[in-house]
Amino acid sequence: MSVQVRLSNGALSKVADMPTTQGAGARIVFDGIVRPVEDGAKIEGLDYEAYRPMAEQQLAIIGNDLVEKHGLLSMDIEHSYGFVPNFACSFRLVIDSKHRKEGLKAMDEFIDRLKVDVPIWKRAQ
Amino acid sequence: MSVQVRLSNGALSKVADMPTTQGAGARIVFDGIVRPVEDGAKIEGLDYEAYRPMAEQQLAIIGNDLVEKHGLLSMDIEHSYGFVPNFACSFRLVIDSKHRKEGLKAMDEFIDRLKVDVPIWKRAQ
Amino acid sequence: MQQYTILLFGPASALIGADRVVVQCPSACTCDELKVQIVNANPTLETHLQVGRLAVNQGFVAGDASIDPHAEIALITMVSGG
Amino acid sequence: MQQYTILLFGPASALIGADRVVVQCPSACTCDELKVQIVNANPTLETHLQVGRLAVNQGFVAGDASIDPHAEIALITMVSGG
Repeated sequence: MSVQVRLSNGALSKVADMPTTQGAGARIVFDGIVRPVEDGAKIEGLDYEAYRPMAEQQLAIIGNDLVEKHGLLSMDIEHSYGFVPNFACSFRLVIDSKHRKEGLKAMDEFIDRLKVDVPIWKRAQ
Repeated sequence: MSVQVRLSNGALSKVADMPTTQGAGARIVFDGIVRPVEDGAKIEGLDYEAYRPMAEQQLAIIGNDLVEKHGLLSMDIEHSYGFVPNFACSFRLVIDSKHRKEGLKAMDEFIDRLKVDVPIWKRAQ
Repeated sequence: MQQYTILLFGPASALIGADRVVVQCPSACTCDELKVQIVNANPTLETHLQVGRLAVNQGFVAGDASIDPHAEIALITMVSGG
Repeated sequence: MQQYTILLFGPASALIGADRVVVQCPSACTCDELKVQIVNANPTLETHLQVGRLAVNQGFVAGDASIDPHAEIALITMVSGG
Protein backbone atom coordinates (compact mmCIF):
# COMPACT_ATOMS: atom_id res chain seq x y z
CA MET A 1 0.00 0.00 0.00
CA SER A 2 1.71 3.14 -1.15
CA VAL A 3 0.55 6.62 -2.08
CA GLN A 4 2.75 8.93 -4.14
CA VAL A 5 1.94 12.60 -4.70
CA ARG A 6 3.63 15.07 -7.05
CA LEU A 7 2.86 18.61 -8.14
CA SER A 8 4.57 19.40 -11.42
CA ASN A 9 5.17 22.63 -13.28
CA GLY A 10 3.26 22.72 -16.56
CA ALA A 11 1.76 19.89 -18.57
CA LEU A 12 2.29 16.37 -17.24
CA SER A 13 4.51 14.22 -19.40
CA LYS A 14 3.34 10.89 -20.76
CA VAL A 15 2.71 8.23 -18.17
CA ALA A 16 5.90 6.54 -17.08
CA ASP A 17 6.23 2.77 -17.42
CA MET A 18 5.83 2.14 -13.72
CA PRO A 19 5.77 -1.59 -13.05
CA THR A 20 2.43 -2.63 -11.65
CA THR A 21 2.26 -3.29 -7.94
CA GLN A 22 2.71 -6.91 -6.86
CA GLY A 23 -0.68 -8.60 -6.71
CA ALA A 24 -2.40 -6.14 -9.03
CA GLY A 25 -5.02 -7.53 -11.41
CA ALA A 26 -6.02 -4.09 -12.62
CA ARG A 27 -4.30 -0.81 -13.34
CA ILE A 28 -6.50 2.16 -14.09
CA VAL A 29 -5.06 5.43 -15.34
CA PHE A 30 -7.06 8.63 -15.46
CA ASP A 31 -5.79 11.61 -17.46
CA GLY A 32 -7.52 14.95 -17.10
CA ILE A 33 -7.09 16.83 -20.39
CA VAL A 34 -7.34 20.58 -20.96
CA ARG A 35 -10.14 21.33 -23.40
CA PRO A 36 -9.82 24.23 -25.84
CA VAL A 37 -13.12 25.80 -24.83
CA GLU A 38 -14.02 27.11 -21.37
CA ASP A 39 -17.47 28.56 -20.66
CA GLY A 40 -18.10 28.79 -24.40
CA ALA A 41 -14.95 30.81 -25.15
CA LYS A 42 -11.88 29.56 -27.01
CA ILE A 43 -8.79 29.49 -24.81
CA GLU A 44 -5.09 28.73 -25.15
CA GLY A 45 -4.94 26.64 -22.04
CA LEU A 46 -5.42 26.80 -18.28
CA ASP A 47 -3.24 28.43 -15.67
CA TYR A 48 -3.32 26.47 -12.41
CA GLU A 49 -2.59 28.21 -9.14
CA ALA A 50 -1.90 25.85 -6.27
CA TYR A 51 -1.44 26.43 -2.56
CA ARG A 52 1.29 23.90 -2.97
CA PRO A 53 2.13 22.49 0.46
CA MET A 54 -1.54 22.17 1.36
CA ALA A 55 -2.49 20.78 -2.05
CA GLU A 56 0.12 18.04 -1.66
CA GLN A 57 -1.13 17.26 1.83
CA GLN A 58 -4.76 17.13 0.75
CA LEU A 59 -3.98 14.89 -2.20
CA ALA A 60 -2.12 12.54 0.13
CA ILE A 61 -4.95 12.55 2.70
CA ILE A 62 -7.53 11.67 0.05
CA GLY A 63 -5.26 9.03 -1.45
CA ASN A 64 -4.56 7.35 1.87
CA ASP A 65 -8.24 7.45 2.84
CA LEU A 66 -9.28 5.73 -0.37
CA VAL A 67 -6.45 3.20 -0.38
CA GLU A 68 -7.59 2.11 3.07
CA LYS A 69 -11.32 2.28 2.36
CA HIS A 70 -11.14 0.24 -0.84
CA GLY A 71 -8.15 -1.97 -0.07
CA LEU A 72 -6.18 -0.63 -3.02
CA LEU A 73 -2.60 -1.69 -3.68
CA SER A 74 -1.21 1.69 -4.69
CA MET A 75 -2.08 5.13 -5.90
CA ASP A 76 0.08 7.59 -7.81
CA ILE A 77 -1.23 11.15 -7.98
CA GLU A 78 0.13 13.99 -10.10
CA HIS A 79 -1.30 17.46 -10.68
CA SER A 80 0.02 20.41 -12.63
CA TYR A 81 0.57 23.92 -11.47
CA GLY A 82 1.29 26.82 -13.80
CA PHE A 83 0.27 26.91 -17.45
CA VAL A 84 -1.03 23.82 -19.22
CA PRO A 85 -1.89 24.25 -22.92
CA ASN A 86 -4.96 22.83 -24.64
CA PHE A 87 -4.95 19.05 -25.20
CA ALA A 88 -2.25 18.48 -22.58
CA CYS A 89 -2.67 16.57 -19.35
CA SER A 90 -3.05 18.51 -16.09
CA PHE A 91 -3.98 15.69 -13.72
CA ARG A 92 -3.15 12.00 -13.66
CA LEU A 93 -4.23 9.33 -11.23
CA VAL A 94 -2.86 5.77 -11.42
CA ILE A 95 -4.54 3.12 -9.27
CA ASP A 96 -3.37 -0.47 -8.92
CA SER A 97 -5.87 -2.83 -7.32
CA LYS A 98 -6.54 -6.53 -7.09
CA HIS A 99 -9.76 -6.21 -9.04
CA ARG A 100 -11.28 -3.51 -11.16
CA LYS A 101 -14.39 -2.70 -9.14
CA GLU A 102 -12.68 -1.07 -6.18
CA GLY A 103 -10.24 0.72 -8.44
CA LEU A 104 -12.97 2.33 -10.53
CA LYS A 105 -14.96 3.31 -7.46
CA ALA A 106 -11.91 4.84 -5.79
CA MET A 107 -11.07 6.78 -8.95
CA ASP A 108 -14.53 8.32 -9.09
CA GLU A 109 -14.46 9.21 -5.40
CA PHE A 110 -10.96 10.64 -5.66
CA ILE A 111 -11.95 13.09 -8.36
CA ASP A 112 -15.10 14.11 -6.47
CA ARG A 113 -12.97 14.97 -3.46
CA LEU A 114 -10.25 16.63 -5.54
CA LYS A 115 -12.83 19.08 -6.83
CA VAL A 116 -13.85 20.07 -3.30
CA ASP A 117 -10.87 19.77 -0.99
CA VAL A 118 -7.66 20.39 -2.91
CA PRO A 119 -6.57 24.04 -3.04
CA ILE A 120 -5.89 24.40 -6.74
CA TRP A 121 -7.58 27.01 -8.91
CA LYS A 122 -7.64 27.21 -12.66
CA ARG A 123 -7.93 30.29 -14.81
CA ALA A 124 -8.50 30.33 -18.57
CA GLN A 125 -5.74 31.90 -20.62
CA MET B 1 -17.15 8.60 -32.26
CA SER B 2 -14.89 5.72 -33.15
CA VAL B 3 -14.45 2.20 -31.83
CA GLN B 4 -11.26 0.26 -32.55
CA VAL B 5 -10.88 -3.46 -31.77
CA ARG B 6 -7.75 -5.60 -31.90
CA LEU B 7 -6.94 -9.15 -30.83
CA SER B 8 -3.20 -9.56 -30.34
CA ASN B 9 -1.02 -12.62 -29.91
CA GLY B 10 0.55 -12.72 -26.45
CA ALA B 11 1.01 -9.93 -23.91
CA LEU B 12 -0.14 -6.47 -24.95
CA SER B 13 2.65 -3.99 -25.39
CA LYS B 14 2.72 -0.73 -23.49
CA VAL B 15 0.01 1.69 -24.36
CA ALA B 16 0.79 3.66 -27.49
CA ASP B 17 0.83 7.44 -27.29
CA MET B 18 -2.45 7.82 -29.10
CA PRO B 19 -3.41 11.49 -29.25
CA THR B 20 -6.58 12.10 -27.29
CA THR B 21 -9.76 12.54 -29.28
CA GLN B 22 -10.75 16.11 -30.09
CA GLY B 23 -12.98 17.43 -27.32
CA ALA B 24 -11.86 14.94 -24.69
CA GLY B 25 -11.59 16.18 -21.12
CA ALA B 26 -10.81 12.72 -19.77
CA ARG B 27 -8.89 9.68 -20.94
CA ILE B 28 -9.25 6.55 -18.88
CA VAL B 29 -7.07 3.51 -19.49
CA PHE B 30 -7.80 0.13 -17.97
CA ASP B 31 -5.12 -2.58 -17.99
CA GLY B 32 -6.05 -6.10 -16.99
CA ILE B 33 -2.94 -7.73 -15.53
CA VAL B 34 -2.22 -11.47 -15.18
CA ARG B 35 -1.78 -12.37 -11.53
CA PRO B 36 0.69 -15.08 -10.53
CA VAL B 37 -1.87 -17.04 -8.53
CA GLU B 38 -5.06 -18.64 -9.90
CA ASP B 39 -7.46 -20.47 -7.60
CA GLY B 40 -4.78 -20.56 -4.92
CA ALA B 41 -2.13 -22.19 -7.14
CA LYS B 42 1.01 -20.52 -8.47
CA ILE B 43 1.01 -20.25 -12.24
CA GLU B 44 3.34 -19.09 -15.01
CA GLY B 45 0.67 -17.18 -16.83
CA LEU B 46 -2.63 -17.58 -18.64
CA ASP B 47 -3.32 -19.11 -22.01
CA TYR B 48 -6.22 -17.35 -23.74
CA GLU B 49 -8.26 -19.18 -26.34
CA ALA B 50 -10.44 -16.92 -28.44
CA TYR B 51 -13.12 -17.66 -31.01
CA ARG B 52 -11.49 -14.85 -32.85
CA PRO B 53 -13.93 -13.55 -35.45
CA MET B 54 -16.80 -13.66 -32.99
CA ALA B 55 -14.74 -12.18 -30.15
CA GLU B 56 -13.84 -9.22 -32.36
CA GLN B 57 -17.46 -8.76 -33.34
CA GLN B 58 -18.70 -8.95 -29.77
CA LEU B 59 -16.09 -6.47 -28.55
CA ALA B 60 -17.16 -4.07 -31.31
CA ILE B 61 -20.85 -4.53 -30.50
CA ILE B 62 -20.30 -3.78 -26.82
CA GLY B 63 -18.05 -0.85 -27.64
CA ASN B 64 -20.50 0.72 -30.07
CA ASP B 65 -23.41 0.18 -27.66
CA LEU B 66 -21.58 1.97 -24.85
CA VAL B 67 -20.21 4.77 -27.01
CA GLU B 68 -23.76 5.55 -28.03
CA LYS B 69 -25.34 5.01 -24.60
CA HIS B 70 -22.86 7.24 -22.77
CA GLY B 71 -22.00 9.71 -25.53
CA LEU B 72 -18.32 8.76 -25.46
CA LEU B 73 -15.83 10.22 -27.91
CA SER B 74 -13.87 7.06 -28.62
CA MET B 75 -13.02 3.61 -27.40
CA ASP B 76 -9.96 1.50 -28.17
CA ILE B 77 -10.22 -2.16 -27.20
CA GLU B 78 -7.42 -4.73 -27.23
CA HIS B 79 -7.40 -8.30 -25.92
CA SER B 80 -4.74 -10.98 -25.99
CA TYR B 81 -5.01 -14.48 -27.31
CA GLY B 82 -2.38 -17.16 -26.69
CA PHE B 83 -0.01 -17.14 -23.74
CA VAL B 84 0.35 -14.12 -21.48
CA PRO B 85 2.89 -14.41 -18.67
CA ASN B 86 2.38 -13.24 -15.11
CA PHE B 87 2.43 -9.46 -14.58
CA ALA B 88 1.80 -8.76 -18.25
CA CYS B 89 -1.27 -7.09 -19.69
CA SER B 90 -3.93 -9.23 -21.39
CA PHE B 91 -6.68 -6.65 -21.88
CA ARG B 92 -6.64 -2.92 -22.39
CA LEU B 93 -9.50 -0.50 -22.78
CA VAL B 94 -8.94 3.19 -23.58
CA ILE B 95 -11.91 5.52 -23.33
CA ASP B 96 -11.91 9.20 -24.29
CA SER B 97 -14.90 11.19 -23.08
CA LYS B 98 -15.87 14.77 -22.48
CA HIS B 99 -16.11 14.24 -18.73
CA ARG B 100 -14.98 11.51 -16.41
CA LYS B 101 -18.33 10.26 -15.13
CA GLU B 102 -19.57 8.68 -18.32
CA GLY B 103 -16.13 7.27 -19.08
CA LEU B 104 -15.85 5.50 -15.72
CA LYS B 105 -19.38 4.16 -15.98
CA ALA B 106 -18.81 2.86 -19.50
CA MET B 107 -15.56 1.20 -18.42
CA ASP B 108 -17.28 -0.69 -15.63
CA GLU B 109 -20.13 -1.77 -17.88
CA PHE B 110 -17.76 -2.80 -20.65
CA ILE B 111 -15.89 -5.20 -18.40
CA ASP B 112 -19.13 -6.64 -17.01
CA ARG B 113 -20.25 -7.44 -20.54
CA LEU B 114 -16.82 -8.67 -21.62
CA LYS B 115 -17.00 -11.31 -18.90
CA VAL B 116 -20.35 -12.58 -20.18
CA ASP B 117 -20.55 -12.10 -23.93
CA VAL B 118 -17.06 -12.28 -25.44
CA PRO B 119 -15.95 -15.78 -26.46
CA ILE B 120 -12.52 -15.86 -24.85
CA TRP B 121 -11.45 -18.51 -22.36
CA LYS B 122 -8.42 -18.51 -20.13
CA ARG B 123 -6.52 -21.50 -18.80
CA ALA B 124 -3.80 -21.39 -16.16
CA GLN B 125 -0.38 -22.53 -17.30
CA MET C 1 -31.73 -35.95 -41.66
CA GLN C 2 -29.88 -32.70 -41.19
CA GLN C 3 -26.28 -32.69 -40.07
CA TYR C 4 -24.96 -29.89 -37.86
CA THR C 5 -21.34 -29.18 -37.02
CA ILE C 6 -20.81 -27.26 -33.76
CA LEU C 7 -17.49 -25.64 -32.95
CA LEU C 8 -16.18 -26.09 -29.40
CA PHE C 9 -13.77 -23.93 -27.42
CA GLY C 10 -12.14 -23.75 -24.03
CA PRO C 11 -13.33 -26.17 -21.34
CA ALA C 12 -15.93 -27.83 -23.59
CA SER C 13 -13.33 -28.54 -26.23
CA ALA C 14 -10.90 -29.87 -23.60
CA LEU C 15 -13.58 -32.13 -22.15
CA ILE C 16 -14.43 -33.72 -25.50
CA GLY C 17 -10.87 -33.68 -26.78
CA ALA C 18 -11.99 -32.17 -30.07
CA ASP C 19 -12.67 -28.73 -31.50
CA ARG C 20 -16.10 -29.68 -32.89
CA VAL C 21 -18.95 -32.15 -32.62
CA VAL C 22 -21.31 -33.29 -35.35
CA VAL C 23 -24.93 -34.15 -34.57
CA GLN C 24 -27.93 -35.24 -36.62
CA CYS C 25 -31.41 -33.77 -36.39
CA PRO C 26 -34.51 -35.30 -37.99
CA SER C 27 -35.13 -31.98 -39.75
CA ALA C 28 -34.00 -28.37 -39.63
CA CYS C 29 -34.23 -27.46 -35.96
CA THR C 30 -34.23 -24.52 -33.58
CA CYS C 31 -31.39 -23.45 -31.32
CA ASP C 32 -33.01 -25.11 -28.27
CA GLU C 33 -33.69 -28.33 -30.15
CA LEU C 34 -30.11 -28.45 -31.36
CA LYS C 35 -28.83 -28.09 -27.80
CA VAL C 36 -30.88 -31.15 -26.81
CA GLN C 37 -29.37 -33.11 -29.69
CA ILE C 38 -25.86 -32.06 -28.68
CA VAL C 39 -26.41 -33.33 -25.13
CA ASN C 40 -27.97 -36.56 -26.36
CA ALA C 41 -24.91 -37.23 -28.50
CA ASN C 42 -22.42 -35.94 -25.88
CA PRO C 43 -23.80 -36.37 -22.35
CA THR C 44 -20.58 -35.07 -20.77
CA LEU C 45 -21.35 -31.65 -22.24
CA GLU C 46 -24.62 -31.34 -20.34
CA THR C 47 -23.45 -28.86 -17.68
CA HIS C 48 -21.73 -26.76 -20.34
CA LEU C 49 -24.94 -26.62 -22.36
CA GLN C 50 -27.00 -25.60 -19.36
CA VAL C 51 -25.01 -22.38 -19.00
CA GLY C 52 -23.82 -22.17 -22.60
CA ARG C 53 -25.35 -20.47 -25.61
CA LEU C 54 -25.17 -21.24 -29.29
CA ALA C 55 -23.76 -18.70 -31.69
CA VAL C 56 -24.71 -18.77 -35.36
CA ASN C 57 -22.47 -17.05 -37.86
CA GLN C 58 -20.62 -15.47 -34.93
CA GLY C 59 -23.60 -13.93 -33.21
CA PHE C 60 -25.78 -15.12 -30.35
CA VAL C 61 -29.24 -16.30 -31.34
CA ALA C 62 -32.55 -16.73 -29.51
CA GLY C 63 -33.59 -20.20 -28.37
CA ASP C 64 -36.45 -20.41 -30.82
CA ALA C 65 -34.42 -19.28 -33.84
CA SER C 66 -34.26 -21.92 -36.53
CA ILE C 67 -30.72 -22.79 -37.55
CA ASP C 68 -29.37 -23.31 -41.03
CA PRO C 69 -27.23 -26.48 -41.08
CA HIS C 70 -24.76 -24.67 -43.32
CA ALA C 71 -24.21 -21.83 -40.86
CA GLU C 72 -21.11 -21.56 -38.69
CA ILE C 73 -22.40 -22.82 -35.36
CA ALA C 74 -20.46 -22.59 -32.10
CA LEU C 75 -21.11 -23.54 -28.50
CA ILE C 76 -20.16 -20.60 -26.27
CA THR C 77 -19.78 -21.96 -22.76
CA MET C 78 -19.09 -19.71 -19.79
CA VAL C 79 -16.38 -17.30 -20.93
CA SER C 80 -13.45 -16.05 -18.87
CA GLY C 81 -11.70 -13.28 -20.74
CA GLY C 82 -10.30 -10.07 -19.33
CA MET D 1 -5.35 43.20 19.82
CA GLN D 2 -4.31 40.13 17.86
CA GLN D 3 -3.15 40.42 14.26
CA TYR D 4 -3.90 37.68 11.75
CA THR D 5 -2.44 37.29 8.26
CA ILE D 6 -4.59 35.28 5.84
CA LEU D 7 -3.17 33.98 2.57
CA LEU D 8 -5.34 34.40 -0.52
CA PHE D 9 -5.35 32.41 -3.77
CA GLY D 10 -7.15 32.24 -7.05
CA PRO D 11 -10.26 34.38 -7.53
CA ALA D 12 -10.10 35.85 -4.00
CA SER D 13 -6.53 36.98 -4.54
CA ALA D 14 -7.39 38.42 -7.96
CA LEU D 15 -10.35 40.31 -6.49
CA ILE D 16 -8.29 41.96 -3.77
CA GLY D 17 -5.20 42.38 -5.92
CA ALA D 18 -3.00 40.92 -3.16
CA ASP D 19 -1.89 37.51 -1.99
CA ARG D 20 -2.84 38.14 1.65
CA VAL D 21 -4.95 40.27 3.95
CA VAL D 22 -4.21 41.30 7.53
CA VAL D 23 -6.98 41.73 10.08
CA GLN D 24 -7.16 42.61 13.77
CA CYS D 25 -9.19 40.76 16.37
CA PRO D 26 -9.83 42.05 19.89
CA SER D 27 -8.43 38.79 21.25
CA ALA D 28 -7.52 35.29 20.03
CA CYS D 29 -10.53 34.18 18.00
CA THR D 30 -12.14 31.14 16.45
CA CYS D 31 -12.26 30.28 12.78
CA ASP D 32 -15.83 31.60 12.42
CA GLU D 33 -15.00 34.81 14.25
CA LEU D 34 -11.98 35.36 12.05
CA LYS D 35 -14.11 34.97 8.92
CA VAL D 36 -16.38 37.75 10.19
CA GLN D 37 -13.39 40.00 10.75
CA ILE D 38 -12.09 39.28 7.26
CA VAL D 39 -15.42 40.32 5.72
CA ASN D 40 -15.62 43.43 7.89
CA ALA D 41 -12.20 44.49 6.69
CA ASN D 42 -12.77 43.36 3.08
CA PRO D 43 -16.47 43.47 2.16
CA THR D 44 -15.78 42.43 -1.45
CA LEU D 45 -14.69 39.00 -0.16
CA GLU D 46 -18.08 38.27 1.35
CA THR D 47 -19.32 35.80 -1.27
CA HIS D 48 -15.95 34.03 -1.25
CA LEU D 49 -16.14 33.65 2.51
CA GLN D 50 -19.65 32.26 2.38
CA VAL D 51 -18.48 29.26 0.38
CA GLY D 52 -14.85 29.35 1.47
CA ARG D 53 -13.12 27.66 4.37
CA LEU D 54 -10.12 28.63 6.42
CA ALA D 55 -7.08 26.36 6.53
CA VAL D 56 -4.67 26.52 9.44
CA ASN D 57 -1.17 25.18 8.98
CA GLN D 58 -2.33 23.67 5.68
CA GLY D 59 -5.27 21.74 7.00
CA PHE D 60 -8.98 22.54 7.17
CA VAL D 61 -10.29 23.39 10.65
CA ALA D 62 -13.71 23.39 12.28
CA GLY D 63 -15.60 26.66 12.65
CA ASP D 64 -15.27 26.70 16.43
CA ALA D 65 -11.53 25.93 16.48
CA SER D 66 -9.51 28.72 18.06
CA ILE D 67 -6.74 29.99 15.83
CA ASP D 68 -3.19 30.81 16.79
CA PRO D 69 -2.24 34.19 15.26
CA HIS D 70 1.19 32.77 14.46
CA ALA D 71 -0.20 29.89 12.42
CA GLU D 72 -0.17 29.83 8.62
CA ILE D 73 -3.76 30.78 7.79
CA ALA D 74 -5.26 30.60 4.32
CA LEU D 75 -8.65 31.28 2.79
CA ILE D 76 -9.60 28.38 0.56
CA THR D 77 -12.38 29.58 -1.71
CA MET D 78 -14.17 27.27 -4.15
CA VAL D 79 -11.44 25.22 -5.82
CA SER D 80 -11.31 24.17 -9.46
CA GLY D 81 -8.50 21.69 -9.95
CA GLY D 82 -8.49 18.56 -12.08
